[in-house]
Amino acid sequence: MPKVRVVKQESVGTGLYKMVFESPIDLKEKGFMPGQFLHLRPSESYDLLLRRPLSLCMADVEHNVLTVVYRAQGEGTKRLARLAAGDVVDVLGPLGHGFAAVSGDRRSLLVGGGIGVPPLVELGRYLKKQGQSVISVLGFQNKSQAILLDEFAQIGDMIVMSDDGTIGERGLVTGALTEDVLMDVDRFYSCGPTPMLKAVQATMKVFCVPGFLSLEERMGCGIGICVGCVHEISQKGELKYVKTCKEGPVFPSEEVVFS
Amino acid sequence: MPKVRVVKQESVGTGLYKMVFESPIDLKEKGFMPGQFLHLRPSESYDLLLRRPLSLCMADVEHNVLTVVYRAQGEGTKRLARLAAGDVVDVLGPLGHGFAAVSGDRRSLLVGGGIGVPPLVELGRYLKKQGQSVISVLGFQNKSQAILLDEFAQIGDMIVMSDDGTIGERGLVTGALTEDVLMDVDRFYSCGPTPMLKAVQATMKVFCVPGFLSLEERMGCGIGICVGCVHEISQKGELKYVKTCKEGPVFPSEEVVFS
Amino acid sequence: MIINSEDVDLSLDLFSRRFKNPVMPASGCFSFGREVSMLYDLNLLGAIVVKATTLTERLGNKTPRVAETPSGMLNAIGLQNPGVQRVMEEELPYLRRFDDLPVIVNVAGTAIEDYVEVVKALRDSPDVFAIELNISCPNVKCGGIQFGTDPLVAQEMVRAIKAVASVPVIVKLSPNVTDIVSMALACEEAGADALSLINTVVGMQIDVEKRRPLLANTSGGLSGPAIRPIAVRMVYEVSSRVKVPVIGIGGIMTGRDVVEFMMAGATAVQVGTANFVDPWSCPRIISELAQWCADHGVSRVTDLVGAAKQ
Amino acid sequence: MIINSEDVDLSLDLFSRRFKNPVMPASGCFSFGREVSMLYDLNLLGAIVVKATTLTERLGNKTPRVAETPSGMLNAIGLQNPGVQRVMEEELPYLRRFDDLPVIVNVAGTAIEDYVEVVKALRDSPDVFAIELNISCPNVKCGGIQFGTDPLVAQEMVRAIKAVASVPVIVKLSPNVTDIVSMALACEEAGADALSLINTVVGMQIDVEKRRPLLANTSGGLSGPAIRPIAVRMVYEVSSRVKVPVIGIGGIMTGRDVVEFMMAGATAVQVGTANFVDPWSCPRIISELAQWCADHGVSRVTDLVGAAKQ
Ligand SMILES: Cc1cc2nc3c(=O)[nH]c(=O)nc-3n(C[C@H](O)[C@H](O)[C@H](O)COP(=O)(O)OP(=O)(O)OC[C@H]3O[C@@H](n4cnc5c(N)ncnc54)[C@H](O)[C@@H]3O)c2cc1C
Ligand SMILES: Cc1cc2nc3c(=O)[nH]c(=O)nc-3n(C[C@H](O)[C@H](O)[C@H](O)COP(=O)(O)OP(=O)(O)OC[C@H]3O[C@@H](n4cnc5c(N)ncnc54)[C@H](O)[C@@H]3O)c2cc1C
Ligand SMILES: Cc1cc2nc3c(=O)[nH]c(=O)nc-3n(C[C@H](O)[C@H](O)[C@H](O)COP(=O)(O)O)c2cc1C
Ligand SMILES: Cc1cc2nc3c(=O)[nH]c(=O)nc-3n(C[C@H](O)[C@H](O)[C@H](O)COP(=O)(O)O)c2cc1C
Ligand code: FES
Ligand code: FES
Repeated sequence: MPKVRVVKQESVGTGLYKMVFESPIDLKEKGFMPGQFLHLRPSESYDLLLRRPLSLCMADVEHNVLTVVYRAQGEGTKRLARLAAGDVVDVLGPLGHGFAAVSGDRRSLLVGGGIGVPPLVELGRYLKKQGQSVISVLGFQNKSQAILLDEFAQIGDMIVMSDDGTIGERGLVTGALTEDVLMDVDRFYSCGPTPMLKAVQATMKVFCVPGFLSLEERMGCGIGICVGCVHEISQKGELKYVKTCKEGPVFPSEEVVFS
Repeated sequence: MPKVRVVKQESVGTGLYKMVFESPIDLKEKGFMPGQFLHLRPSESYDLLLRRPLSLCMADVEHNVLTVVYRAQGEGTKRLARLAAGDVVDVLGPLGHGFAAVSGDRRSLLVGGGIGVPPLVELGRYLKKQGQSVISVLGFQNKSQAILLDEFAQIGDMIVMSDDGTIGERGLVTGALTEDVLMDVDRFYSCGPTPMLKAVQATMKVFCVPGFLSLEERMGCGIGICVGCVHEISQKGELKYVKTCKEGPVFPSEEVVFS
Repeated sequence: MIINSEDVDLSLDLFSRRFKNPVMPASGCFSFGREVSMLYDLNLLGAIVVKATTLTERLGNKTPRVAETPSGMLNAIGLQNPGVQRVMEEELPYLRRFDDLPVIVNVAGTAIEDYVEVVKALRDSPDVFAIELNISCPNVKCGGIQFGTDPLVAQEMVRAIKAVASVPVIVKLSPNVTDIVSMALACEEAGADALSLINTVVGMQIDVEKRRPLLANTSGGLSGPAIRPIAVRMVYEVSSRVKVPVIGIGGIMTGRDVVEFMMAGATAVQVGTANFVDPWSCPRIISELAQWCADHGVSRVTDLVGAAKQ
Repeated sequence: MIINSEDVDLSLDLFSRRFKNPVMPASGCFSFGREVSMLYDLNLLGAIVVKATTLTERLGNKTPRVAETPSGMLNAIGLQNPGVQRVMEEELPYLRRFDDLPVIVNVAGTAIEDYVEVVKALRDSPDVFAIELNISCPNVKCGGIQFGTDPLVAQEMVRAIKAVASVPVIVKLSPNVTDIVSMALACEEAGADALSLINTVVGMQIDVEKRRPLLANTSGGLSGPAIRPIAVRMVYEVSSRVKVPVIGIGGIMTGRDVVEFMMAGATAVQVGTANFVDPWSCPRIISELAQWCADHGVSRVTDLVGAAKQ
C-alpha cells in the first residue's frame, strides 16, 4: 500500500482542511490530470474500512507533492483532519479520468460549489497555462466556508456567491450565469453538489455552452473493480451505467443523466 | 468514560513497555489494592472493541499517577504502546480484588513469571511498609524480557531465573522454591502464566505455605456484568465459577481449581 | 427548527406504562443492575432487562467465554445464573430502590416446560414488569436455539407462556434464521406482546497459535457494531409486517445508532455490548439521542419510529 | 523449527490441477482482472474468480450501491455485467496472458434455466477452468436468494448444472440460512465438486439525515472483517460434514486470517472486500501466509487444513 508523508495540514475554514502530502507516484514521470482524485485511508484500523475520495486540488510537480482541500464531516474525514506534518497516510492515486482541456478554446468558465471547488484550481491553472482566459463562478454557504479565493483570483476573473450574502453576492451560482458572463465562453467545467450540477447543466444547455461535470458517487474501491460508483450516462441515445472512479469522475455535461 | 493523560511511556525490554498515566480516581481518597488491574481501551475506534486488562504495577499516591508494565503482543497492546506523554487514554479502575496482606505475617514470598511480575511490585512495597521481610523469585524467558529488577532489589531479597540462563539462574521459578528459600516464609503471592501458577500451587502445597494466586482470564467488561471471566474455585468442597474481574483476579491458592 | 435537548420528549408508552425513554440495557450485558448502579443512577434508564434466568442454577460454559472480533465480540457464557428462585429473592428486590425502573426478566431454558415453570415462579414476584422470552440463545446445547429457528415450535412456546404469564411477554428473536419475518409473524400470532431483536449471530474464532477454537464452547454469539447492519435490516423487515412493538437490539453504541433503529421501525432499543466498552453507555446514549433530536428539530422521539419507511 | 518463507510449499491440488497457492480474489471484488493486472502480475494468484455473469446484460441497481459499516461494508450492485457472450468474447481472453491462472467464472441468474444457459454457453470458452454457482446473491429481486435458502431447490439447480457443465462446479452458499449444513449436504449430494462460503450477509443501513435507507436497493450484502466470525463458523461446520473441498470466504484481510480459515477446514480461500481497501491485498496476503507458516514451522500449507479440529 502506498504510504506517503503528510507535509502540511491546516484549517482553511469552519470544518475545512487543506492537506499537503507527498505524491504516491512520480508526477513528472507518470503525469496526472486536473479533476482526478486521491483515495485516502482514514486510518489503519478496520472500523472505517473504505477509502475516502478527495479531489486533487493542486499538484506541485517540482516537489512531487499534492494538495487536497476537504470538509471533515464524517468519522473518516475527521480522522484525516487529525493528521499532522510528518505523519504517514495511505494514498492511492491520482485516480480516474479528469478534466480535459479542449484545444482551440479561448475562454473557459469554472463553476464550483462548496467542497466541489477544489478540483477547479489545478484545472484553472492548467487552462491559464494553455493561454486561455478563465472566469470562475464560485458558490459557498457563507463566508466561513469560502475557500481558495486567492488561488482563483490569480487564475482569472472571479465571481463569488454565497447563500447568505456574507461573502460576494447573495444567491446561487446559477444566478451568476448570465448572458454577460457567458459571452465568449467556449466551454465550462463544473464540480459541486448534485442539485447545483443539475442546475448548471440546464442553464448551460439553454445557452448552448458545452462543458464537463465532475460527479460524486459513493465508492467501494476507486479503481474500477467493485462497480459501486456508477452513474447514468446517455451516449448516442443509449443509457448506460459507467464507473465514476474509472471513466469519471468527469463526464461531458451533455451525456450526464440525473434521475 | 474516564479519560486521563499519559505522563510517560518507555520501552523496558523487547516488546515491553512501561506506561505512566494519571489515575482516573483520586487514589488518596478512594484507595486501591496491590493486585488490582486497570482496564484500558486500545483506541477510540471500534475495531478493537474490548478493553485490555493490565495490572497495577506501581501507584504514586502523591502525584495520583499509576504505572503499568506490559507486553505489546496483539493489536490492542500495540496501539497502547504507540501512546506518548500528553496523549489521552481511556482507563477504568483500579478494578477487582487485589492482594491482601495478612496481619501477623513476618516474611512473604513473591513469585512472578514474565508479564505476571508487574503487580508484585506494589505488593512488595506494601508488605515492606508493613514491616515484613520480602523475598522475590522472578522468572523470565531471557535477559531482554527481565523487568523491574531494580524495584524488587529495593524491596528485599531477590532470586532471578531465566529459561535460557541469560540472566540469573537457568531454570523455572519453581526450581528456586527450595526448602532453604521457603524457610520462614509465612505466605506467598504469585502471578504469572497458568502453567507456572499450577506448578507454584503444587509446590507450595507440598511445603504447606498458604498464599494467593492472581489469575488471568479473558474479560468482556472488567466490572462484573458480562460473566465472561470466570474461574473455577472450590470453597468448602463446593465447586463454583467466580468472576476474576470482581471477586478476583487474586484468590487464595487453596481455592483455585485448574482444569 | 432547533430546540433544546432538555425540551425533547423522549418518553413512550409500552404495555400501558410510560417509559422515560426508549433505551434499556440488554439481557446478559448488565447482570442484575447492581454493579452499574454503583456508577450511576439506574433511574436514568428507560427500563432494565436483567440476565437470562433459568429454572435451576446453571454454571455456564468453561472459559474462554469471550473473544474479540473486528468491531464485535463473541460470547459463550452458557446462561450462568443462580436459578429463578434466587433471582427473585436475591437479585430483583435490590432494584426496588429505583422508583421508576421497569424490570424486564429474560427467561431461558432447554425445554418448553422449563420456560413455563420459570414464568409461573415469576408470577410471585412483585418486581417483574415484563418477561422477555429468550428463545434464541445460541450458546446452550440441547434445545435452546431450536425454539428460535422453527416458527411452529416458537408458536407453541409462546402460547404456553402466554397461558401462564401475568405480565406482558416480549419474544426475543434469533437472527440465525432464513426468514425472520415468518418467525416474527408466528410469535405475534401466538400472542407475543412485543418482539425484541436481534440476539447474537452464531460465530466462531480460531486461536491460530493454539490451533483450536478460541472459545471453550467452540462457537459463540457475535455482538457489537459488526452486527448492526444485520439487526437494522431485520428490525426494518419485521416492523413492516407486525403490529406489535418491536424493540431493536444490535451494536448500538451511540445516540445516532438509536435513531437508526427507530427510523427502521423500532419503538425502543436495547444496548448490550456497549456497556462493556463503556459502563456509562446507556445514559450517554440517552443524552446523545436527546441532542440528536434537538439538533434535528424532533420534539418527540416517537416521531422517529419508522421514519425511514415513508 | 523455523524455516524460510520461500521454502514453504503453498501449493495444493484442486480438481486435479495444481494451484500455486490457496488465495484467489472473490467474485465481484476483482471485476474481470483487467484493472488489478495494471498493478501486479496476476500470475501471483492461486486462481481468479471473476464477476458474476448472467445470460443477458444486466444494468444493476441504482446508486448508492455501497455503504460503509463498522469493520465492513454493504453492497447492492445488482449483478451489473455485460452478459455471458460478451464476457466470453471481451473479458476472459484478456486473462490468457497469465499462463498459470485458473479462471473461475461466477454464474448467476434468476431462474434455473438461465443458469443452465449460461453454463452451456461457457462450454464454448477455452478459458474457463471451473464454474462457481452463485445461488446466493442477496441483491437480486425475483429469485436469486431462493436457490440459496432452500435445500431442495438448490439440489435441483446443482443437478441441472452438473448435467450440462464441462468443468468442475463450485457451489457458493449463502449465510442467510437457518441451517448451513443441510444446504451444504444437499449441494454435495447433487454433485457439487466443491463448496465456497460465505456470500454476503443481508444487512441494511439508514441514512439518518435523509431518513431513508442509504442504499438505493434498501438492503444489501454485508462483507468485510465484520462477518469473518460468521464465515469461520460456517466453514468449520460445513467442512466437518462434507467430503468435497470447502473454499473459505469472508473478511480475509491478512495471512493470519487465511490460516484461521484453513484451520477451520478450508482448502482454499477467496479474498473480497480487502481488494477495495488495498488493491495489492492478494499478493500481500500470500506472502504473509508464507511468512506465518515459516514462523510456525509449517512446511506445507495443506497441513493447516482442519488443524483446529483435532
Ligand atoms: C470523486 C470525488 C471527489 C471528491 N472530492 C472531495 C473534495 O475534494 N473535498 C471534499 O471535502 N470532499 C470531496 N468528496 C466527498 C468526500 O469523498 C466525502 O465527503 C467523504 O468521503 C466523506 O467521508 P466521511 O468519513 O467524512 O463521511 P462518512 O459518512 O463517515 O462516510 C461513510 C462512507 O460514505 C462515503 N461518503 C459519504 N459522503 C460521501 C460523498 N459526498 N461522496 C462520496 N462518498 C461519500 C465515504 O467515502 C465512506 O465510504 C469527493 C467525492 C468524490 C466521489
Ligand atoms: C487481571 C489481568 C491482569 C493483567 N496484567 C497484565 C500486565 O500487567 N501486563 C501484561 O503485559 N499483560 C497483562 N495481562 C494480560 C493482558 O491483558 C493481555 O496481554 C492483553 O489483553 C492482550 O491484548 P492484545 O491486544 O495484545 O492481544 P489481542 O490478541 O489483540 O487481544 C484480543 C482479546 O483477547 C484478550 N486477551 C488476549 N490475551 C489475553 C491474556 N493473556 N489475558 C487476558 N486477556 C487476553 C484481550 O484482552 C482482547 O480482548 C493481564 C491480564 C489480566 C486478566
Ligand atoms: C456477554 C453476553 C451475554 C448475553 N446474555 C444474554 C442473555 O442471557 N439473554 C439474552 O436474551 N441475550 C443475551 N445476550 C444478547 C444481548 O442481549 C443482545 O441481544 C446482543 O448482544 C446484541 O446486542 P449488542 O450488539 O448491543 O450487544 C448476551 C450478549 C452478550 C454479549
Ligand atoms: C461489491 C461486491 C460485489 C460482489 N459481487 C459478487 C458476485 O457478483 N458474485 C458472488 O458470488 N459474490 C459476490 N460478492 C460476494 C463476495 O464474493 C464475497 O463472498 C463476500 O464479499 C465475502 O467476502 P469478503 O468479506 O472478503 O468481501 C460481492 C461482494 C462485494 C463486496
Ligand atoms: S468505486 Fe469501485 S468501481 Fe468505482
Ligand atoms: S469481565 Fe465481565 S464479568 Fe468479569
